[in-house]
Amino acid sequence: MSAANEECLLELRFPAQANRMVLVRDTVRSAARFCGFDEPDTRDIVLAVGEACQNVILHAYAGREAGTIVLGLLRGEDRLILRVTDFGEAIDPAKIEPRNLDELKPGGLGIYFMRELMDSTDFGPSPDGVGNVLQMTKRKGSARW
Amino acid sequence: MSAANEECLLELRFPAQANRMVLVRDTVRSAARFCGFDEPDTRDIVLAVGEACQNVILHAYAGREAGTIVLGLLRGEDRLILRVTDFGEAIDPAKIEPRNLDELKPGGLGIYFMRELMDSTDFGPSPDGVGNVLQMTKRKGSARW
Amino acid sequence: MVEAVREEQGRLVIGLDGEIDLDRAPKLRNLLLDCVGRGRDVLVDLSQVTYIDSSGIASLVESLQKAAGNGTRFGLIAVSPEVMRVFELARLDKVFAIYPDFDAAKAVVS
Amino acid sequence: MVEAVREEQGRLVIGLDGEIDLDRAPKLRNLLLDCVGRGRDVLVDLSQVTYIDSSGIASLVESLQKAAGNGTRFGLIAVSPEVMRVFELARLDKVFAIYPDFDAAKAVVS
Ligand SMILES: Nc1ncnc2c1ncn2[C@@H]1O[C@H](COP(=O)(O)OP(=O)(O)O)[C@@H](O)[C@H]1O
Ligand SMILES: Nc1ncnc2c1ncn2[C@@H]1O[C@H](COP(=O)(O)OP(=O)(O)O)[C@@H](O)[C@H]1O
Repeated sequence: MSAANEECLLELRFPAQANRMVLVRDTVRSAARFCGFDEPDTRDIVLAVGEACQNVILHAYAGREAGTIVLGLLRGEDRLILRVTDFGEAIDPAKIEPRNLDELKPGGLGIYFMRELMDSTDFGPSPDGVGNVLQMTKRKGSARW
Repeated sequence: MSAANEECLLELRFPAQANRMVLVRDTVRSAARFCGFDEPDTRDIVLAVGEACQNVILHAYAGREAGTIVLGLLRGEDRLILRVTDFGEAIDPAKIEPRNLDELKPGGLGIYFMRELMDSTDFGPSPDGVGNVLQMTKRKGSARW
Repeated sequence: MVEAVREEQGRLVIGLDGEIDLDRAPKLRNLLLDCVGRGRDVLVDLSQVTYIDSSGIASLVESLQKAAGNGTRFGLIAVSPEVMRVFELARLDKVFAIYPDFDAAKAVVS
Repeated sequence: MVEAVREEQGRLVIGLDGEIDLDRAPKLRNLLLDCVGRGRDVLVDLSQVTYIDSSGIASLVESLQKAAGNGTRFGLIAVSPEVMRVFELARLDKVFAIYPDFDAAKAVVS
Protein backbone atom coordinates (compact mmCIF):
# COMPACT_ATOMS: atom_id res chain seq x y z
CA MET A 1 0.00 0.00 0.00
CA SER A 2 3.00 2.34 -0.02
CA ALA A 3 4.79 4.03 -2.89
CA ALA A 4 8.51 3.49 -3.39
CA ASN A 5 9.47 6.62 -1.50
CA GLU A 6 7.06 5.97 1.37
CA GLU A 7 8.24 3.93 4.28
CA CYS A 8 5.88 2.27 6.77
CA LEU A 9 6.71 3.48 10.24
CA LEU A 10 3.98 1.66 12.08
CA GLU A 11 0.46 0.38 11.61
CA LEU A 12 -2.12 0.37 14.39
CA ARG A 13 -5.31 -1.68 14.53
CA PHE A 14 -7.84 -1.06 17.25
CA PRO A 15 -11.54 -1.34 17.96
CA ALA A 16 -13.43 1.83 17.01
CA GLN A 17 -14.03 2.87 20.60
CA ALA A 18 -13.54 6.32 22.07
CA ASN A 19 -11.47 5.09 25.01
CA ARG A 20 -8.75 3.84 22.66
CA MET A 21 -8.04 7.31 21.34
CA VAL A 22 -5.69 8.30 24.14
CA LEU A 23 -3.39 5.40 23.17
CA VAL A 24 -3.62 6.26 19.50
CA ARG A 25 -2.81 9.91 20.13
CA ASP A 26 0.26 8.99 22.18
CA THR A 27 1.52 6.85 19.31
CA VAL A 28 0.86 9.50 16.68
CA ARG A 29 2.54 12.15 18.84
CA SER A 30 5.58 9.94 19.15
CA ALA A 31 5.66 9.29 15.39
CA ALA A 32 5.37 12.99 14.53
CA ARG A 33 8.28 13.83 16.83
CA PHE A 34 10.21 10.90 15.37
CA CYS A 35 9.79 12.48 11.94
CA GLY A 36 11.15 15.75 13.25
CA PHE A 37 7.95 17.80 13.45
CA ASP A 38 7.99 20.61 15.98
CA GLU A 39 5.52 20.65 18.85
CA PRO A 40 2.87 22.87 17.22
CA ASP A 41 2.86 20.71 14.07
CA THR A 42 2.85 17.59 16.21
CA ARG A 43 -0.24 18.81 18.06
CA ASP A 44 -1.94 19.59 14.76
CA ILE A 45 -1.22 16.12 13.41
CA VAL A 46 -2.51 14.51 16.61
CA LEU A 47 -5.72 16.55 16.45
CA ALA A 48 -6.32 15.70 12.79
CA VAL A 49 -5.93 11.97 13.48
CA GLY A 50 -8.20 12.32 16.51
CA GLU A 51 -10.89 13.88 14.32
CA ALA A 52 -10.51 11.24 11.62
CA CYS A 53 -10.88 8.36 14.06
CA GLN A 54 -13.73 10.12 15.83
CA ASN A 55 -15.64 10.21 12.55
CA VAL A 56 -15.14 6.50 12.05
CA ILE A 57 -16.39 5.82 15.58
CA LEU A 58 -19.40 8.13 15.20
CA HIS A 59 -20.36 7.65 11.57
CA ALA A 60 -18.71 4.70 9.82
CA TYR A 61 -19.89 2.18 12.40
CA ALA A 62 -23.01 4.08 13.46
CA GLY A 63 -25.83 1.73 14.41
CA ARG A 64 -23.79 -1.42 14.20
CA GLU A 65 -21.17 -3.19 16.24
CA ALA A 66 -17.96 -1.20 16.57
CA GLY A 67 -15.57 -2.41 13.90
CA THR A 68 -11.86 -2.00 13.53
CA ILE A 69 -9.84 1.07 12.63
CA VAL A 70 -6.50 0.64 10.90
CA LEU A 71 -4.18 3.60 11.16
CA GLY A 72 -1.12 3.50 8.94
CA LEU A 73 1.74 5.86 9.66
CA LEU A 74 4.04 6.29 6.68
CA ARG A 75 7.01 8.52 6.22
CA GLY A 76 7.75 10.22 2.93
CA GLU A 77 10.90 12.20 2.28
CA ASP A 78 9.52 15.45 3.70
CA ARG A 79 6.15 14.39 5.02
CA LEU A 80 4.15 12.17 7.31
CA ILE A 81 1.27 10.27 5.74
CA LEU A 82 -1.61 9.07 7.90
CA ARG A 83 -4.02 6.55 6.49
CA VAL A 84 -7.22 5.81 8.36
CA THR A 85 -9.11 2.77 7.11
CA ASP A 86 -12.57 1.71 8.24
CA PHE A 87 -14.58 -1.36 7.26
CA GLY A 88 -17.99 0.30 7.27
CA GLU A 89 -20.26 1.02 4.35
CA ALA A 90 -18.60 2.83 1.43
CA ILE A 91 -19.48 6.53 1.63
CA ASP A 92 -19.81 8.97 -1.26
CA PRO A 93 -16.74 11.22 -0.84
CA ALA A 94 -18.82 14.18 -2.04
CA LYS A 95 -20.76 13.94 1.23
CA ILE A 96 -17.63 14.52 3.28
CA GLU A 97 -17.63 18.30 3.21
CA PRO A 98 -16.88 20.94 5.84
CA ARG A 99 -19.79 23.07 6.95
CA ASN A 100 -19.99 26.86 7.03
CA LEU A 101 -18.45 28.02 10.31
CA ASP A 102 -20.46 31.26 10.41
CA GLU A 103 -23.38 29.43 11.87
CA LEU A 104 -22.81 28.79 15.58
CA LYS A 105 -23.78 25.23 16.41
CA PRO A 106 -22.31 22.33 18.32
CA GLY A 107 -20.58 19.81 16.07
CA GLY A 108 -19.65 19.65 12.45
CA LEU A 109 -16.03 20.77 12.87
CA GLY A 110 -14.10 17.56 12.23
CA ILE A 111 -13.75 17.68 8.45
CA TYR A 112 -12.98 21.39 8.59
CA PHE A 113 -10.25 20.83 11.19
CA MET A 114 -8.61 18.07 9.18
CA ARG A 115 -8.52 20.16 6.01
CA GLU A 116 -7.09 23.16 7.86
CA LEU A 117 -4.53 21.20 9.84
CA MET A 118 -3.16 18.97 7.11
CA ASP A 119 -1.62 19.67 3.71
CA SER A 120 -3.90 17.18 2.02
CA THR A 121 -6.88 15.03 2.99
CA ASP A 122 -8.36 12.49 0.59
CA PHE A 123 -11.38 10.41 1.38
CA GLY A 124 -12.43 7.53 -0.78
CA PRO A 125 -13.56 3.93 -0.95
CA SER A 126 -11.00 1.39 0.19
CA PRO A 127 -9.10 -0.24 -2.69
CA ASP A 128 -9.91 -3.56 -1.00
CA GLY A 129 -13.59 -3.02 -1.77
CA VAL A 130 -14.82 -2.80 1.80
CA GLY A 131 -14.96 0.45 3.74
CA ASN A 132 -13.20 3.76 3.27
CA VAL A 133 -9.74 5.22 3.43
CA LEU A 134 -8.96 8.72 4.60
CA GLN A 135 -5.42 9.67 3.72
CA MET A 136 -3.89 12.80 5.19
CA THR A 137 -0.48 14.29 4.56
CA LYS A 138 1.52 16.75 6.62
CA ARG A 139 4.65 18.25 5.11
CA LYS A 140 7.51 19.37 7.23
CA GLY A 141 7.90 23.09 7.51
CA SER A 142 4.53 23.74 5.85
CA ALA A 143 3.39 27.18 6.90
CA ARG A 144 0.81 27.44 9.63
CA TRP A 145 -1.73 30.13 8.93
CA MET B 1 -6.68 -14.77 19.11
CA SER B 2 -8.12 -13.54 22.43
CA ALA B 3 -10.00 -15.45 25.10
CA ALA B 4 -13.44 -14.29 26.17
CA ASN B 5 -12.14 -12.25 29.09
CA GLU B 6 -9.32 -10.67 27.07
CA GLU B 7 -9.98 -7.47 25.21
CA CYS B 8 -7.79 -6.19 22.39
CA LEU B 9 -6.56 -2.75 23.25
CA LEU B 10 -4.41 -2.22 20.22
CA GLU B 11 -2.28 -4.10 17.75
CA LEU B 12 0.92 -2.69 16.28
CA ARG B 13 2.68 -3.88 13.13
CA PHE B 14 6.07 -2.54 12.25
CA PRO B 15 9.25 -3.46 10.41
CA ALA B 16 11.75 -5.21 12.67
CA GLN B 17 14.12 -2.24 12.78
CA ALA B 18 15.78 -0.80 15.86
CA ASN B 19 14.73 2.77 15.11
CA ARG B 20 11.05 1.84 15.43
CA MET B 21 11.44 0.86 19.05
CA VAL B 22 11.07 4.38 20.43
CA LEU B 23 7.58 4.55 18.89
CA VAL B 24 6.68 1.11 20.15
CA ARG B 25 7.83 1.94 23.67
CA ASP B 26 5.76 5.12 23.73
CA THR B 27 2.67 3.13 22.77
CA VAL B 28 3.30 0.41 25.32
CA ARG B 29 3.92 3.00 28.02
CA SER B 30 0.64 4.65 27.18
CA ALA B 31 -1.20 1.30 27.25
CA ALA B 32 0.28 0.31 30.60
CA ARG B 33 -0.81 3.59 32.16
CA PHE B 34 -4.21 3.20 30.50
CA CYS B 35 -4.56 -0.13 32.31
CA GLY B 36 -3.74 1.54 35.60
CA PHE B 37 -0.20 0.30 36.15
CA ASP B 38 1.98 2.54 38.31
CA GLU B 39 5.16 4.08 36.90
CA PRO B 40 7.61 1.40 38.11
CA ASP B 41 5.44 -1.38 36.68
CA THR B 42 4.96 0.63 33.50
CA ARG B 43 8.73 0.93 33.08
CA ASP B 44 9.13 -2.80 33.65
CA ILE B 45 6.53 -3.62 31.02
CA VAL B 46 8.16 -1.23 28.53
CA LEU B 47 11.58 -2.81 29.12
CA ALA B 48 10.24 -6.35 28.71
CA VAL B 49 8.60 -5.47 25.38
CA GLY B 50 11.80 -3.72 24.29
CA GLU B 51 13.78 -6.87 25.00
CA ALA B 52 11.28 -9.08 23.21
CA CYS B 53 11.32 -6.96 20.05
CA GLN B 54 15.09 -6.65 20.23
CA ASN B 55 15.37 -10.42 20.09
CA VAL B 56 13.18 -10.56 17.00
CA ILE B 57 15.30 -7.88 15.33
CA LEU B 58 18.59 -9.57 16.29
CA HIS B 59 17.72 -13.25 16.05
CA ALA B 60 14.42 -14.07 14.32
CA TYR B 61 15.33 -12.16 11.17
CA ALA B 62 19.11 -12.58 11.48
CA GLY B 63 20.78 -12.88 8.10
CA ARG B 64 17.68 -12.07 6.08
CA GLU B 65 15.59 -9.05 5.19
CA ALA B 66 13.97 -7.45 8.21
CA GLY B 67 10.45 -8.82 8.49
CA THR B 68 7.46 -7.58 10.40
CA ILE B 69 6.77 -7.60 14.12
CA VAL B 70 3.20 -7.74 15.34
CA LEU B 71 2.68 -6.59 18.90
CA GLY B 72 -0.72 -7.28 20.37
CA LEU B 73 -1.74 -5.46 23.53
CA LEU B 74 -4.60 -7.16 25.32
CA ARG B 75 -6.25 -6.38 28.58
CA GLY B 76 -7.44 -9.09 30.92
CA GLU B 77 -9.39 -8.37 34.07
CA ASP B 78 -6.34 -7.76 36.24
CA ARG B 79 -3.53 -7.99 33.74
CA LEU B 80 -1.94 -6.72 30.55
CA ILE B 81 -1.05 -9.32 27.96
CA LEU B 82 1.64 -8.58 25.38
CA ARG B 83 1.95 -10.83 22.38
CA VAL B 84 4.99 -10.47 20.13
CA THR B 85 4.73 -12.33 16.85
CA ASP B 86 7.53 -12.77 14.33
CA PHE B 87 7.45 -14.44 10.92
CA GLY B 88 10.93 -15.93 11.06
CA GLU B 89 11.92 -19.57 11.29
CA ALA B 90 10.20 -21.53 14.03
CA ILE B 91 12.58 -21.84 17.00
CA ASP B 92 12.73 -24.65 19.52
CA PRO B 93 11.39 -23.01 22.71
CA ALA B 94 13.85 -25.05 24.77
CA LYS B 95 16.62 -22.94 23.25
CA ILE B 96 15.16 -19.75 24.68
CA GLU B 97 16.75 -19.93 28.10
CA PRO B 98 18.28 -17.27 30.35
CA ARG B 99 22.01 -17.59 30.96
CA ASN B 100 23.80 -17.70 34.30
CA LEU B 101 24.35 -14.10 35.41
CA ASP B 102 27.40 -14.96 37.55
CA GLU B 103 29.60 -14.85 34.50
CA LEU B 104 30.33 -11.23 33.57
CA LYS B 105 29.91 -10.80 29.82
CA PRO B 106 28.26 -8.38 27.45
CA GLY B 107 24.87 -9.59 26.25
CA GLY B 108 22.61 -12.47 27.05
CA LEU B 109 20.32 -10.58 29.42
CA GLY B 110 17.13 -10.24 27.40
CA ILE B 111 15.41 -13.53 28.25
CA TYR B 112 16.42 -13.15 31.87
CA PHE B 113 14.98 -9.63 32.03
CA MET B 114 11.66 -10.64 30.52
CA ARG B 115 11.24 -13.51 32.95
CA GLU B 116 12.10 -11.34 35.93
CA LEU B 117 9.96 -8.39 34.86
CA MET B 118 6.80 -10.20 33.83
CA ASP B 119 4.51 -12.63 35.63
CA SER B 120 4.63 -15.08 32.74
CA THR B 121 6.52 -15.44 29.46
CA ASP B 122 5.69 -18.16 26.98
CA PHE B 123 7.58 -18.69 23.76
CA GLY B 124 6.31 -21.01 21.09
CA PRO B 125 5.62 -21.56 17.40
CA SER B 126 2.92 -19.36 15.96
CA PRO B 127 -0.45 -21.12 15.71
CA ASP B 128 -0.56 -19.85 12.10
CA GLY B 129 2.36 -22.14 11.26
CA VAL B 130 4.89 -19.42 10.40
CA GLY B 131 7.12 -17.80 12.97
CA ASN B 132 6.95 -17.58 16.72
CA VAL B 133 4.83 -15.99 19.39
CA LEU B 134 6.14 -14.72 22.68
CA GLN B 135 3.33 -13.99 25.08
CA MET B 136 4.02 -12.10 28.28
CA THR B 137 1.63 -11.24 31.07
CA LYS B 138 1.87 -8.60 33.76
CA ARG B 139 -0.61 -8.66 36.60
CA LYS B 140 -1.61 -5.54 38.40
CA GLY B 141 -0.22 -5.25 41.89
CA SER B 142 2.12 -8.20 41.37
CA ALA B 143 4.95 -7.82 43.86
CA ARG B 144 8.24 -6.48 42.58
CA TRP B 145 11.19 -8.33 44.09
CA MET C 1 -8.64 13.60 34.81
CA VAL C 2 -10.60 15.88 37.13
CA GLU C 3 -13.67 18.03 36.70
CA ALA C 4 -13.87 20.20 39.81
CA VAL C 5 -16.75 22.61 40.35
CA ARG C 6 -16.35 25.35 42.93
CA GLU C 7 -18.41 28.38 43.80
CA GLU C 8 -16.60 31.66 43.78
CA GLN C 9 -18.38 34.94 44.54
CA GLY C 10 -21.69 33.73 43.18
CA ARG C 11 -20.27 32.13 40.03
CA LEU C 12 -19.66 28.49 39.30
CA VAL C 13 -16.08 27.84 38.27
CA ILE C 14 -15.40 24.51 36.57
CA GLY C 15 -11.77 23.42 36.45
CA LEU C 16 -10.90 20.92 33.73
CA ASP C 17 -7.62 19.21 33.03
CA GLY C 18 -5.87 16.79 30.72
CA GLU C 19 -7.19 15.70 27.35
CA ILE C 20 -10.81 16.36 26.40
CA ASP C 21 -11.85 13.96 23.66
CA LEU C 22 -14.81 11.92 22.47
CA ASP C 23 -14.37 9.57 25.42
CA ARG C 24 -14.76 12.36 27.95
CA ALA C 25 -16.98 14.85 26.13
CA PRO C 26 -20.37 13.26 26.99
CA LYS C 27 -19.64 13.43 30.73
CA LEU C 28 -18.32 16.96 30.36
CA ARG C 29 -21.39 17.98 28.39
CA ASN C 30 -23.66 16.75 31.18
CA LEU C 31 -21.66 18.57 33.81
CA LEU C 32 -21.59 21.85 31.88
CA LEU C 33 -25.28 21.79 30.98
CA ASP C 34 -26.15 20.93 34.57
CA CYS C 35 -24.08 23.86 35.89
CA VAL C 36 -25.56 26.28 33.35
CA GLY C 37 -29.00 24.98 34.31
CA ARG C 38 -28.52 26.23 37.84
CA GLY C 39 -29.11 29.79 36.61
CA ARG C 40 -25.72 31.04 37.71
CA ASP C 41 -22.87 32.54 35.65
CA VAL C 42 -20.43 29.77 34.71
CA LEU C 43 -16.68 30.07 34.12
CA VAL C 44 -14.64 27.17 32.74
CA ASP C 45 -10.97 27.13 33.69
CA LEU C 46 -9.03 25.61 30.78
CA SER C 47 -5.52 26.31 32.03
CA GLN C 48 -4.74 22.62 32.66
CA VAL C 49 -6.27 21.28 29.45
CA THR C 50 -3.60 20.04 27.05
CA TYR C 51 -5.87 18.72 24.28
CA ILE C 52 -9.38 19.42 23.10
CA ASP C 53 -11.06 18.13 19.96
CA SER C 54 -14.27 18.97 18.13
CA SER C 55 -16.35 16.92 20.57
CA GLY C 56 -15.08 18.95 23.53
CA ILE C 57 -15.63 22.17 21.61
CA ALA C 58 -19.20 21.05 20.82
CA SER C 59 -19.96 20.66 24.53
CA LEU C 60 -18.73 24.18 25.19
CA VAL C 61 -20.73 25.64 22.27
CA GLU C 62 -23.88 23.89 23.45
CA SER C 63 -23.37 25.25 26.98
CA LEU C 64 -22.76 28.75 25.66
CA GLN C 65 -26.01 28.59 23.71
CA LYS C 66 -27.94 27.29 26.70
CA ALA C 67 -26.54 30.08 28.90
CA ALA C 68 -27.51 32.68 26.27
CA GLY C 69 -31.03 31.25 26.31
CA ASN C 70 -31.06 31.52 30.12
CA GLY C 71 -29.70 35.02 30.19
CA THR C 72 -26.66 33.93 32.21
CA ARG C 73 -23.00 34.29 31.29
CA PHE C 74 -20.74 31.47 30.15
CA GLY C 75 -17.06 32.33 29.95
CA LEU C 76 -13.67 30.68 29.65
CA ILE C 77 -10.68 31.54 31.79
CA ALA C 78 -6.95 30.94 31.50
CA VAL C 79 -7.20 29.13 28.16
CA SER C 80 -3.96 27.25 27.53
CA PRO C 81 -2.17 27.99 24.22
CA GLU C 82 -2.86 24.44 22.98
CA VAL C 83 -6.59 24.95 23.48
CA MET C 84 -6.59 28.53 22.15
CA ARG C 85 -5.16 27.18 18.91
CA VAL C 86 -8.25 24.99 18.51
CA PHE C 87 -10.65 27.85 19.31
CA GLU C 88 -8.91 29.98 16.70
CA LEU C 89 -9.10 27.14 14.20
CA ALA C 90 -12.86 26.88 14.79
CA ARG C 91 -13.14 30.68 14.66
CA LEU C 92 -14.67 30.61 18.12
CA ASP C 93 -12.04 32.73 19.83
CA LYS C 94 -14.22 35.81 19.30
CA VAL C 95 -17.49 34.00 20.00
CA PHE C 96 -16.63 32.93 23.55
CA ALA C 97 -15.87 35.41 26.31
CA ILE C 98 -12.28 34.50 27.20
CA TYR C 99 -10.57 36.00 30.26
CA PRO C 100 -7.00 35.69 31.47
CA ASP C 101 -8.13 34.76 34.99
CA PHE C 102 -11.02 34.74 37.44
CA ASP C 103 -10.48 38.34 38.55
CA ALA C 104 -10.63 39.61 34.98
CA ALA C 105 -13.84 37.63 34.38
CA LYS C 106 -15.31 38.92 37.64
CA ALA C 107 -14.57 42.54 36.70
CA VAL C 108 -16.99 42.28 33.76
CA VAL C 109 -20.49 42.97 35.08
CA SER C 110 -23.22 40.51 34.20
CA MET D 1 20.01 12.61 22.32
CA VAL D 2 23.47 13.81 23.25
CA GLU D 3 26.73 12.08 24.05
CA ALA D 4 29.02 14.73 25.46
CA VAL D 5 32.60 13.91 26.39
CA ARG D 6 34.45 16.36 28.60
CA GLU D 7 37.78 16.17 30.39
CA GLU D 8 37.72 16.83 34.09
CA GLN D 9 40.85 16.68 36.22
CA GLY D 10 42.49 14.07 34.04
CA ARG D 11 39.40 11.87 33.67
CA LEU D 12 37.05 11.55 30.72
CA VAL D 13 33.46 12.19 31.72
CA ILE D 14 30.81 11.02 29.24
CA GLY D 15 27.35 12.50 29.72
CA LEU D 16 24.51 10.49 28.24
CA ASP D 17 20.83 11.29 28.09
CA GLY D 18 17.45 10.02 26.94
CA GLU D 19 16.74 6.44 25.99
CA ILE D 20 19.57 4.02 25.31
CA ASP D 21 18.31 1.15 23.19
CA LEU D 22 19.37 -1.12 20.34
CA ASP D 23 19.19 1.79 17.94
CA ARG D 24 21.67 3.83 19.90
CA ALA D 25 23.82 1.18 21.56
CA PRO D 26 26.26 0.55 18.64
CA LYS D 27 27.23 4.23 18.49
CA LEU D 28 27.50 4.38 22.26
CA ARG D 29 29.67 1.25 22.29
CA ASN D 30 32.11 2.82 19.82
CA LEU D 31 32.28 6.01 21.85
CA LEU D 32 32.84 4.22 25.14
CA LEU D 33 35.48 1.84 23.78
CA ASP D 34 37.23 4.73 22.09
CA CYS D 35 37.33 6.70 25.33
CA VAL D 36 38.55 3.72 27.33
CA GLY D 37 41.20 3.16 24.65
CA ARG D 38 42.74 6.52 25.41
CA GLY D 39 44.23 5.07 28.60
CA ARG D 40 42.44 7.47 30.88
CA ASP D 41 39.93 6.79 33.69
CA VAL D 42 36.41 7.05 32.31
CA LEU D 43 33.25 8.10 34.15
CA VAL D 44 29.82 7.81 32.56
CA ASP D 45 27.19 10.24 33.84
CA LEU D 46 23.82 8.48 33.68
CA SER D 47 21.75 11.10 35.50
CA GLN D 48 19.80 12.08 32.38
CA VAL D 49 19.21 8.59 31.07
CA THR D 50 15.54 7.57 31.40
CA TYR D 51 15.73 4.15 29.75
CA ILE D 52 18.40 1.57 29.19
CA ASP D 53 17.97 -1.95 27.87
CA SER D 54 20.21 -5.00 27.64
CA SER D 55 21.99 -3.63 24.56
CA GLY D 56 23.00 -0.48 26.44
CA ILE D 57 24.07 -2.53 29.44
CA ALA D 58 26.16 -4.73 27.13
CA SER D 59 28.11 -1.69 25.88
CA LEU D 60 28.86 -0.67 29.45
CA VAL D 61 29.95 -4.20 30.44
CA GLU D 62 32.24 -4.44 27.43
CA SER D 63 33.80 -1.07 28.30
CA LEU D 64 34.28 -2.09 31.92
CA GLN D 65 36.07 -5.24 30.79
CA LYS D 66 38.28 -3.33 28.38
CA ALA D 67 39.20 -0.82 31.10
CA ALA D 68 40.05 -3.68 33.49
CA GLY D 69 42.34 -5.12 30.81
CA ASN D 70 43.97 -1.69 30.40
CA GLY D 71 44.39 -1.14 34.11
CA THR D 72 42.24 2.02 34.02
CA ARG D 73 39.04 2.74 35.93
CA PHE D 74 35.58 2.75 34.46
CA GLY D 75 32.87 4.11 36.71
CA LEU D 76 29.30 5.34 36.62
CA ILE D 77 28.09 8.53 38.23
CA ALA D 78 24.68 9.86 39.22
CA VAL D 79 22.80 6.81 38.01
CA SER D 80 19.09 7.66 37.71
CA PRO D 81 16.66 5.42 39.62
CA GLU D 82 15.21 4.10 36.33
CA VAL D 83 18.66 2.94 35.23
CA MET D 84 19.64 1.65 38.67
CA ARG D 85 16.62 -0.63 38.55
CA VAL D 86 18.05 -2.26 35.41
CA PHE D 87 21.54 -2.64 36.91
CA GLU D 88 19.99 -4.32 39.94
CA LEU D 89 17.94 -6.57 37.71
CA ALA D 90 21.12 -7.62 35.88
CA ARG D 91 22.92 -7.97 39.24
CA LEU D 92 25.49 -5.50 37.99
CA ASP D 93 24.94 -2.88 40.70
CA LYS D 94 27.83 -4.37 42.70
CA VAL D 95 29.98 -5.10 39.66
CA PHE D 96 30.24 -1.50 38.45
CA ALA D 97 31.78 1.25 40.56
CA ILE D 98 28.83 3.61 41.02
CA TYR D 99 29.30 7.07 42.55
CA PRO D 100 26.74 9.71 43.52
CA ASP D 101 28.65 12.43 41.63
CA PHE D 102 31.98 13.40 40.09
CA ASP D 103 33.51 14.53 43.37
CA ALA D 104 32.75 11.22 45.04
CA ALA D 105 34.27 9.35 42.07
CA LYS D 106 37.33 11.63 42.15
CA ALA D 107 37.89 10.99 45.86
CA VAL D 108 38.60 7.33 45.13
CA VAL D 109 42.25 6.99 44.19
CA SER D 110 43.08 5.10 41.02
N1 LIG E 1 -15.81 8.18 8.29
C1 LIG E 1 -17.06 8.63 7.96
N2 LIG E 1 -18.01 7.76 7.57
C2 LIG E 1 -19.25 8.21 7.26
N3 LIG E 1 -19.63 9.50 7.27
C3 LIG E 1 -18.73 10.41 7.65
C4 LIG E 1 -17.41 10.02 8.01
N4 LIG E 1 -16.74 11.14 8.32
C5 LIG E 1 -17.59 12.17 8.19
N5 LIG E 1 -18.80 11.75 7.77
C6 LIG E 1 -19.98 12.61 7.49
O1 LIG E 1 -19.52 13.96 7.37
C7 LIG E 1 -20.21 14.82 8.30
C8 LIG E 1 -19.31 15.94 8.77
O2 LIG E 1 -18.28 15.43 9.62
P1 LIG E 1 -17.54 16.38 10.66
O3 LIG E 1 -17.16 17.63 9.98
O4 LIG E 1 -16.44 15.59 11.28
O5 LIG E 1 -18.61 16.77 11.76
P2 LIG E 1 -19.47 15.85 12.78
O6 LIG E 1 -18.75 14.53 12.89
O7 LIG E 1 -19.47 16.62 14.06
O8 LIG E 1 -20.84 15.74 12.16
C9 LIG E 1 -20.69 13.88 9.40
O9 LIG E 1 -21.80 14.38 10.09
C10 LIG E 1 -20.99 12.59 8.63
O10 LIG E 1 -22.26 12.67 8.05
N1 LIG F 1 12.98 -14.27 18.86
C1 LIG F 1 14.04 -15.10 18.82
N2 LIG F 1 14.28 -15.84 17.70
C2 LIG F 1 15.34 -16.66 17.66
N3 LIG F 1 16.21 -16.85 18.70
C3 LIG F 1 16.03 -16.15 19.80
C4 LIG F 1 14.93 -15.26 19.94
N4 LIG F 1 15.00 -14.71 21.17
C5 LIG F 1 16.07 -15.24 21.77
N5 LIG F 1 16.71 -16.12 20.96
C6 LIG F 1 17.91 -16.90 21.34
O1 LIG F 1 18.08 -16.85 22.76
C7 LIG F 1 19.38 -16.32 23.12
C8 LIG F 1 19.31 -15.51 24.42
O2 LIG F 1 18.61 -14.30 24.21
P1 LIG F 1 18.82 -13.08 25.20
O3 LIG F 1 18.77 -13.56 26.62
O4 LIG F 1 17.82 -12.04 24.84
O5 LIG F 1 20.29 -12.56 24.95
P2 LIG F 1 20.99 -12.00 23.62
O6 LIG F 1 19.91 -11.56 22.70
O7 LIG F 1 21.84 -10.86 24.11
O8 LIG F 1 21.81 -13.12 23.09
C9 LIG F 1 19.79 -15.50 21.90
O9 LIG F 1 21.19 -15.36 21.80
C10 LIG F 1 19.19 -16.32 20.74
O10 LIG F 1 20.02 -17.38 20.40
